[in-house]
Amino acid sequence: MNVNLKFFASFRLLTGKAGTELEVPEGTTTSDLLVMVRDMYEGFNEKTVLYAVNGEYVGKEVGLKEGDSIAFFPPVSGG
Amino acid sequence: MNVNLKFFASFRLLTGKAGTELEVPEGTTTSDLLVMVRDMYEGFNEKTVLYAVNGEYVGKEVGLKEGDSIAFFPPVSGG
Amino acid sequence: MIRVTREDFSVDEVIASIRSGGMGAIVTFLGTVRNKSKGRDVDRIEIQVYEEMAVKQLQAIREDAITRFGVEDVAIVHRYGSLGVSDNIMMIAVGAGHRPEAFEACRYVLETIKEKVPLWKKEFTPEGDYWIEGEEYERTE
Amino acid sequence: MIRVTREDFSVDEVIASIRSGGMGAIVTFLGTVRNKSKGRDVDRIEIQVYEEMAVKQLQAIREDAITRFGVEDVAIVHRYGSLGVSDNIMMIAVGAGHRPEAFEACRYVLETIKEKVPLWKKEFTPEGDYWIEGEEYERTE
Repeated sequence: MNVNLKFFASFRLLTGKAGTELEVPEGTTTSDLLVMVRDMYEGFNEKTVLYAVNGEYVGKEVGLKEGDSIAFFPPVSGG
Repeated sequence: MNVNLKFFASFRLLTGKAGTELEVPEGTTTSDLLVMVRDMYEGFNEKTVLYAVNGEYVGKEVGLKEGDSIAFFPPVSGG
Repeated sequence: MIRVTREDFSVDEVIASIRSGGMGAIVTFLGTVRNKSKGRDVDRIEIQVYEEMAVKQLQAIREDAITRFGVEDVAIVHRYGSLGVSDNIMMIAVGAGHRPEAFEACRYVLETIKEKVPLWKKEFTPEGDYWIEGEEYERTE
Repeated sequence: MIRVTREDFSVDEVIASIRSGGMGAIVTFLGTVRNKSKGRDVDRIEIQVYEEMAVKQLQAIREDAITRFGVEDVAIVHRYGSLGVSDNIMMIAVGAGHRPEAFEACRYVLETIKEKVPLWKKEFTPEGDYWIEGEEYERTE
């Protein structure tokens, strides 16, 4: 199945892109995906990674489904 | 010597005036004046009285001089 | 900026009077006329002021707050006269490098005004008119 | 009112959007671009936002604050894009019956935004550009 990855702030710099589509096995969870992304992009390992699925913060073992948008970003700094 | 009394808020209602001139003996202090005012105007006794001399809060035994303005008022409620 | 006035004010203008490049945080308190007070409906209020003394006190509070909290600047505007429900009564604006001291100084200025500055509110309600004295109420007629 | 926008805003207009007769206290936090950050001069900043998520998060924070503190209403506006020194970054306005809950809710909303809402600041300084991540800094080029 395909999911959409989004990157923000310094992660956009690390990955060189704002987003990409990725094919992942059925049953992939958020923590599985985080492992994949850490392997795909150098520099992810040393950083604190926050993530959200379809615009909501979710837990580590949430199952993903076709078409989900998963955003990866560093600790926020608005306000 | 003569001093000027000023009254605010409910004290203006009690005294029926915004202010008045009063002749007092040389050497009169703020606490002497408070006793005089309490005698002059009914209702002053039951109330918390704040006072200021020439627009500044001062202590009880401050000596007054000719022309001083002494304001009497209840606890403030601005803000 | 310290101002004691019958006129209404613009929050944007008061903020503009203190805004500077050293500020990352501007905390504002705006007091407005509430339609209820201790269970009574409020139709309007009147504010009386001992103006010369109020201005001196507000200037002293402003300077004290700047020194005590290390904030960049403080503006205080307080109205007097007759005010309707929802009207602006007063505002405090505190500009600081960072948010903690901006919040603390704003609260301190407000509490000190409520304790020391010679201004009094009279509330007009369907049950009568009340001078507010500190946290107490007195029926005036 | 929740707004995420490139445009500047008027504090008076945002306050007007929440003002009501039940309010006696409106506490506003205005964040502005400071000319210094951790000892470096700041020329300008850029704010990046994950907009759909930020709007959802801000709506949830607003509703939570209203329930948690019993305040009347909360408005939040946050800008993104390029901002110069002294420019408005964001504002929070909290209207309540009384001042304690207005101050507490405003502070709570601000701290929660800084923890949860997907917005990031990049500071442009003479020494380089830095993404700000939480309370940490990273050199980006």
